[in-house]
Amino acid sequence: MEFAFTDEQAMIAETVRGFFAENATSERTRKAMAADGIDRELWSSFANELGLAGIGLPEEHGGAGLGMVEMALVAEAAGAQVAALPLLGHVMIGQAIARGGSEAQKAEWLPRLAAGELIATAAWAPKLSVADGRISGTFPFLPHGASADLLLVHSGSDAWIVDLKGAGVSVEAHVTMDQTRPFATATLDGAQGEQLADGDAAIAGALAAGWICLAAEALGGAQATLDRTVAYSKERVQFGRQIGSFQAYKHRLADMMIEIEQARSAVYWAACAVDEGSDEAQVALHSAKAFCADTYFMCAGNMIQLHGGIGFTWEHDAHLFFKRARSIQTLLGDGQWHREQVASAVLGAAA
Amino acid sequence: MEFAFTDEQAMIAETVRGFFAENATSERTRKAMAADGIDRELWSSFANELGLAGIGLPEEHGGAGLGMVEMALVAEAAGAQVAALPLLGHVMIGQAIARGGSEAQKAEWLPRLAAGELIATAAWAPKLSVADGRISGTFPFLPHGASADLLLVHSGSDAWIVDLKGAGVSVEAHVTMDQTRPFATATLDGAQGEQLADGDAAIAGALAAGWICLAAEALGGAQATLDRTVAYSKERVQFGRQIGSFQAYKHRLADMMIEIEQARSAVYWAACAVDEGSDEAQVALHSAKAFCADTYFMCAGNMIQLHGGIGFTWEHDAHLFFKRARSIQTLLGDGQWHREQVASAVLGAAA
Amino acid sequence: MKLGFSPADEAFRAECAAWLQAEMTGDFADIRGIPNLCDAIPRRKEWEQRLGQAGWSCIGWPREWGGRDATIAQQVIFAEEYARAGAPNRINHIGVELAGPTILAFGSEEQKARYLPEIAAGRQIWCQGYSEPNAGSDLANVKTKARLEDGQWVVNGQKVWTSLAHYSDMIFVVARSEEGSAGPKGLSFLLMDMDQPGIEVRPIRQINGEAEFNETFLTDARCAADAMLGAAGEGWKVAMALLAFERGVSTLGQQMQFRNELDAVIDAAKANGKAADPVVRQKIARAEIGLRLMRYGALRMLSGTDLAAIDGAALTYKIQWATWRRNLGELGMEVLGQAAEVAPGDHYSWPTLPNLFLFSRSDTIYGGTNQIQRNLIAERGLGLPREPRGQA
Amino acid sequence: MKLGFSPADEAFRAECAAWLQAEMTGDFADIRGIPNLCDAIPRRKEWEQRLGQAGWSCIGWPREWGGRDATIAQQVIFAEEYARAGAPNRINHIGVELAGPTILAFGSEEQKARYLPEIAAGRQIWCQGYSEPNAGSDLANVKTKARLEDGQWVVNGQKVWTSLAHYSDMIFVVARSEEGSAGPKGLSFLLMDMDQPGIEVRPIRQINGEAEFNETFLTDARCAADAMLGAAGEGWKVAMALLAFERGVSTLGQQMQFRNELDAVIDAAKANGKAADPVVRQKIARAEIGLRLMRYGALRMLSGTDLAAIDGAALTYKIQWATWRRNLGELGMEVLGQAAEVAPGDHYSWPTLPNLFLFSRSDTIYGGTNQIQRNLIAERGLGLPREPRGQA
Repeated sequence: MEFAFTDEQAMIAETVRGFFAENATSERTRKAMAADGIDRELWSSFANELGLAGIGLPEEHGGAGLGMVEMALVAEAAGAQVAALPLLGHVMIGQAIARGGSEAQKAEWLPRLAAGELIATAAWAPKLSVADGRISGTFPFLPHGASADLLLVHSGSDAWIVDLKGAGVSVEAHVTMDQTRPFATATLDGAQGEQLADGDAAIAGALAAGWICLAAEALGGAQATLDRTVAYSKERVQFGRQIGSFQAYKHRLADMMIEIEQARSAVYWAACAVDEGSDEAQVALHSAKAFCADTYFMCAGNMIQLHGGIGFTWEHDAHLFFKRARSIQTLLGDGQWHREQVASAVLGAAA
Repeated sequence: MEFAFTDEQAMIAETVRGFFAENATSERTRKAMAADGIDRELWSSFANELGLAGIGLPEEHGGAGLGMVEMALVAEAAGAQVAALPLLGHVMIGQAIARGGSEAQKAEWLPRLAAGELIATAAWAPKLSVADGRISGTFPFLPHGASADLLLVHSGSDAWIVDLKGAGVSVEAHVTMDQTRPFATATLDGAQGEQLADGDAAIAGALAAGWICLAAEALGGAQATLDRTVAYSKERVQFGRQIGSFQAYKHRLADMMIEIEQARSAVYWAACAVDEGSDEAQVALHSAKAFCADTYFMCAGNMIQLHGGIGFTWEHDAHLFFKRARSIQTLLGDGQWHREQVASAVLGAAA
Repeated sequence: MKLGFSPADEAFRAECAAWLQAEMTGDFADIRGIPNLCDAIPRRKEWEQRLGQAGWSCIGWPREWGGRDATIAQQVIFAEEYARAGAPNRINHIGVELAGPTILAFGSEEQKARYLPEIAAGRQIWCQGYSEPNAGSDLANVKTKARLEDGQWVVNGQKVWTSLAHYSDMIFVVARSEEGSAGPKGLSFLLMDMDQPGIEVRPIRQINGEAEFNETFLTDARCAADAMLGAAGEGWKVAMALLAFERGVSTLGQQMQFRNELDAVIDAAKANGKAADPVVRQKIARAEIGLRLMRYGALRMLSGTDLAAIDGAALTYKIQWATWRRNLGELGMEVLGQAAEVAPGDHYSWPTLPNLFLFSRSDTIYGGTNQIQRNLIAERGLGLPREPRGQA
Repeated sequence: MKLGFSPADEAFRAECAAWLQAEMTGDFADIRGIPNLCDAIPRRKEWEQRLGQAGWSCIGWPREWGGRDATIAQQVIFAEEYARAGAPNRINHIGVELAGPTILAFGSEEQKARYLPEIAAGRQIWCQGYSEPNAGSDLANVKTKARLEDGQWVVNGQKVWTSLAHYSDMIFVVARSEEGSAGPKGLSFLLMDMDQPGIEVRPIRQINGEAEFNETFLTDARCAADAMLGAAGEGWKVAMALLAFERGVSTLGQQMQFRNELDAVIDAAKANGKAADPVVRQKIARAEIGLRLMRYGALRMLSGTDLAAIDGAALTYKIQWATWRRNLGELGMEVLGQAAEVAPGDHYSWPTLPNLFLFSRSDTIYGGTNQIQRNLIAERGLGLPREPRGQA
């Protein structure tokens, strides 16, 4: 029992923080927002120079052989800069294949995913029909869906990979509130799906990775809103005083820190629990997703409020955090749904 | 349209505030708490010297002929002192008879109620069985039930008055969290009930009066917790400063005032709406009961918190407000139930 | 205490409702229900001139300046019927509700005659020059300077959050007219023409993608020596009085807009099934109760006779509605779910509820942040010690 | 980063669990699960002496003073198994968790030898003399005076909220030993016998009807010149270090009590049908999540090596648990409904959940109110300017 980062984990954290702070600048992110929400140069450096696209994938297939804790470190650092990166679909499909793919499927897909060659998206709980391995259905709210090569879909205990550039697929891009992760709707009309060998394992792996990714992004984002607001509060003078000297302002920042510290426990508890195969893993995942998303939203809202007028301008970055926070709240199940899962675990299923 | 007190109403308000502030002292209330929760001398002065027991009752039966607005003024002032007075059951049974009794029933009961000769309690939504006008059932949580002479019970569209001193009645007193309004359980075993002529009108009148009474008590109590805490914050010095000079403390008091001002609108909106027979009356009643109870509880909790250690001693009066607030939250339907009634009005009935 | 309206009031209601509905289904049907403050400006100017012609523009003002001497009850009724008819938000609300009443209170007869009939006629649109980049919530820290030169005030400085400045005819500017003065002393309240080379307006894009607010730069901007309300150096007093007018009858009209927004949430919940969710039902009930209590709070506030007096309902009103509306924005998103995050068209522009969610973040900031509101409530309402100023 | 325990740790868990469960189903079955700190004191003293005899009293201490040199993981395990076995809350928790560690950190060898074995053996119960009537949250404002006279400290003053003082053997007292000093300077940290004529204890009845807290009056109370931790005038430093020990391993044991309280709410909801209410389910889920996160926050805090260092998990822990527990008290009442407001017997005494509701109002006050906690977090954790002191 040692609930602190190892030296290696601390080093990864430092590296990725530095990488995103240097590269995922507001200017570059805004450029990506005006296009398809992906900073391709960032994605390329991320995958190729740092080898981070394979962080949670097995070494024999080109990955780094690390676990959810390390993946969370990466997502936390990406979230802290609201980086325009197709990370969510990437980690979901990667874990789906790593945990539920056949050896052949792993050998086919994982090296390409680890190399960042493919952009992926995932649909959760869709309605679909399947006939002879051909899939039909409409899949809305696909993160980075208009830019994705691959789609992970699942239904019941079955999971498939679909080539979004293939036949029978049409994709419509949407203007999305969070422009760093725009949604698209894919319509499949008898598109060829490649079924993963162990659907249950694939789905469990994908969801765990997705929830941890979102929770960790939220943690990083929330901490960034706190750090930036603290810095602003020491610069900005009103009524002849640093605004950070006003007790009400201080207490609001303290409230942010109180929630963030719990969010930090939540993310790494969930990541550890998954890595260690703990009985608590499901409760940890639902707790982390629900709690971190709410924390981020609260903090990002406070960031706007505590910056005053400048905070709700387009020019200031506060709205990037705020919109990302809102988007994380609803992605892969909203807070009420996740809390209901926790309630079911302690109270039994709902009536 | 003039949503302000008339001169007469302002005069009643001033009179009752003075009366309760002078007579319903902490010392006298604590004496009543150690007994059955009724300050009988206070009740006697209230009824006989001030004639307030008949405030909402018709003049031809010994009442003052005024309405729910005036009754609310009285309850607000009583609540401000957490007075140990059997007001709730009194106004409920009074309005039940005034609105749903036959002329004979009015003539029989109202003068005695207006004179304060009888102490009453009321049971809401009970299970009971009736045969030949004889009632059987168990009625828990009767406010001031162990001291009451009369019980108002209802079921469906029928309402009865039961003599609690009569045959077939046994009453068990309970130690109750709010000692100024202790509960009792009455067990009726074939007790004689006097059915009121118009059950629906009686029940509607009783509930409206009960809800307004509780909401108004809550308003008065909440304002008192604010006033007392403001006064304390100007006296108490910590860290070399009046604690009321700390911004976090000021903002907490401001938050109390924000809620209280809404509670004030709620009470008098509901009272006016009932007096004027407005279409909005039901929504107003549910809004007032739910909102004022929550406001009071929040304010009373803050009173304890903002007094520091002294605030959670038995010796200090903060706990009297706190326990009364808690009790108002659950009496005659909790907040969730009342909000569900509002939701049904705007959304339609629940699934 | 009485909530109902008299028969005479109800007759008045019928009269104005009939007129408003005729206009909104007739000549002005094209701008009925238009939601924001930025669209269809020329048509809305025509509409406000129609209001002026028919005597419905500023009904609470004295008849001599274009009003009707309407009672508070009549003003309440008109505000309600105006919103009920779907008449668009007044683009000149600053002129009608702030500048006008302030001129009525502080202006000379000559000033009243010069400005009030023009405002009432819908021919003169106003904006406000209060906030500055370093004096957001701190009006006493105003840096814009005014000096008297050749019988004119010459003004230099920068104002911010001047909403609607880009189509306004006039601006009132709080400026420091005594050199070396500090804090609330030495300020003056100037009434300036927008149409002059010394005034430049730049839009500020907000988080919803729109630009309702502006920065306004004053560079040797000028007005006549007598284009000032109150005496030189008394601008603080005038500015504070003006803020009190924000709590006037217009709040009732604003509430009708809130009603429409809450109804949009209710309709969305009914349409997508969330109306059956007990958790959502509790939240909608809270919003409904909050809106009703705002209405009755406003009626309490208006039923007092002295609008400038401190009373609890008035003092707490701003933070109440701003917080309520921000919460409603969040509730709307919760009810709509992910669908709310996708814009209907191909540019960054949002329908009612997502736009409410984004724009309402500013409600708790402009016109005094929620933090400033709590200071005011604690200090003015409860008599607690004032926050100390630091060394500027 | 690892949450699981090693096989050696699991063996340790089995050992202590076996011993604890044997005791709690054997000789001490009569005090198993006893909820409060006031009942059955003589039997609880016997229990704590049994712990001492068996070497389970202060397992994190060095062996030479009665401990086991246990690792943090072992301490976590013991705290969990202790609570799981239903062993009663330690009546000497102030001796074991605060006085002992502080003596270990600041005491001379002679002081360690004098006090630590007695505490470890369960023979010496301690209470704390920190707060005063006018220095509730403001320790620097201590007025209790100590003067050196004939080789003894003579102490005069009044302490308040001295929980369990009525059966304690020793008290540590923060007193002003330099006349004319103010603020944190000139304080000393004295270790005093309770059994002397100069110390009088008066119980304070709380809102739940019980009296766990006391006022303690010191009137020419005495202790030896060397019954002091740290040097004269350095009491502030010692007192601050002691407060840091409140965030030690005992938090894990405390959390097992919280677990029991949350389970009581869950059981009540299942029993009366509220468990089917979606609104209640959301609240119970929030409580469950909060408790889990407290556990992992505590493990993060303990996995650091320097307990006195400022880290976010430690700095925010007090307000987290105090707020969580107060909210749980309210949730328990909500779940139970009116039934919770009726006491089971014929005097003013409450079962677990109503008692939690009432007593937890003190959690957000003692040991630094939530307001003080937020100041500390903002100032120490975020580096924001300190609140200014006024003129005393």
